[in-house]
Amino acid sequence: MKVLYFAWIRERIGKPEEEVELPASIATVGDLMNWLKKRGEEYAHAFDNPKIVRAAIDKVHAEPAAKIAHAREIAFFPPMTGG
Amino acid sequence: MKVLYFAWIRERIGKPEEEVELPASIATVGDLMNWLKKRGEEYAHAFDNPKIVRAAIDKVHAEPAAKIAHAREIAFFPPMTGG
Amino acid sequence: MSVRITEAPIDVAAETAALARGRSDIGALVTFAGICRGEEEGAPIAALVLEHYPGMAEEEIKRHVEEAKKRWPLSGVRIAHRVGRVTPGETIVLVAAASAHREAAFAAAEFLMDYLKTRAPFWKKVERADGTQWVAARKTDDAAAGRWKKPGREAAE
Amino acid sequence: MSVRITEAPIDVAAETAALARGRSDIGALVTFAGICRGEEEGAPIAALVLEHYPGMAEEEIKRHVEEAKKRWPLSGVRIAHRVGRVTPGETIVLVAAASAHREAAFAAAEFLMDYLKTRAPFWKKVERADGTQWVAARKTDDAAAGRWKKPGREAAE
Repeated sequence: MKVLYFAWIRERIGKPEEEVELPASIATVGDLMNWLKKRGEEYAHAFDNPKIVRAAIDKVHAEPAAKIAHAREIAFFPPMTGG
Repeated sequence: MKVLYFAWIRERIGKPEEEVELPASIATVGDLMNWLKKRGEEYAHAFDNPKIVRAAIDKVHAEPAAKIAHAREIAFFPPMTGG
Repeated sequence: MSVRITEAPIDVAAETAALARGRSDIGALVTFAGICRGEEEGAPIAALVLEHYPGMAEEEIKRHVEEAKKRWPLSGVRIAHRVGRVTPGETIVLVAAASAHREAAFAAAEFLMDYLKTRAPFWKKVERADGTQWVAARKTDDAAAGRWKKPGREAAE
Repeated sequence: MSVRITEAPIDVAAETAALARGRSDIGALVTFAGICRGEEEGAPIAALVLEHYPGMAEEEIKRHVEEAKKRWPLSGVRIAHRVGRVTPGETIVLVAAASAHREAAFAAAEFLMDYLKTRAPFWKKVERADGTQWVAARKTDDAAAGRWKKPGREAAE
């Protein structure tokens, strides 16, 4: 599965995207975030305040409880500041 | 005193403005409208529905009860349709 | 602040450029252009002919611009209104409001348009192939102007 | 409907002209331009650098344009959003909404801007002489977007 990072989440993790092999236990966006968080200091830093992290499944906004089965790409990013 | 007419009120009366000598009994915008109404058929036609006629004293919107003493010009016109 | 009544076509781009020129504090610019449509009440029109009360029209608009500046933090306001004959596709009125933030710019532009429609002394006549007719005032315009009588209006209402 | 994300400067006049070209049913055109200010939080800035999520940004904006078209009778909508480095005075975002009447054009432009601010995947970084900093989301933007969740919104509210 492809995981993308944007803005300061991308900067903290140090890469814009990566391919990950997920254990079968990872069912939701929230599960994925918790799993990523344990991958190292840079991830822990990026997700240190999970409440403000937003996510999208296949380019559509998704809540932490959203199921990620069959997703092609999951993105994590801070609150948006466009416009 | 100068009286001005606009839009279909001007067209019905047949002139854009005129000087009038008012009797002392004419104190308000409403009095003036009633007085003008009696000046002829064209005026009666212009003011046949006084409720929709708007007025201004010296270029400021005025209610029928507004006093016209010391005014330089009074204007009568239909509801506005600009913008 | 610039309020202009003109018989010449309104150049929207030039008006808005004038508002922003040399300013670095403008974060939001809202522009409203009222355009002459090719049809009124389902039938084609040749033109609109606009009459105004010279002197009062400018003063009345300026009074409302002053009121808008009291209500919202505005960096600038520019209004231009056509009079005379206006053909379909041409701009009848332009209201541009600039502010640091969008809420103020949107609110001020709407406020000014609502008041222009109901309080500024302009009258439109429709010109068609078979004659002319004065445009009747819309009741919804009075209602739209009336909503500003409430004290203030917050962005998050 | 046109939704564009671009690294090149946005030509507001050209965008709005494209919206009105060849149409005679447009009576109201509301344009919002979000402009890069020369200061943020009281200190001068050199530029804003905008990042976006390619693909999602366009789709998310288009979804909101479709929603706006369901809510209001619109003749056309045009949106352009800059990405990359934007300097003070340049337009960051342009939203133009056209309709037969002004209420729909104003409401749609505001609705689209409120959603763009809170739901479209763009992120701004401030570039100053002494470094860069990500812009924090404004709480008032969430409140502004939230008001559209009420069913409908009437012109005379």
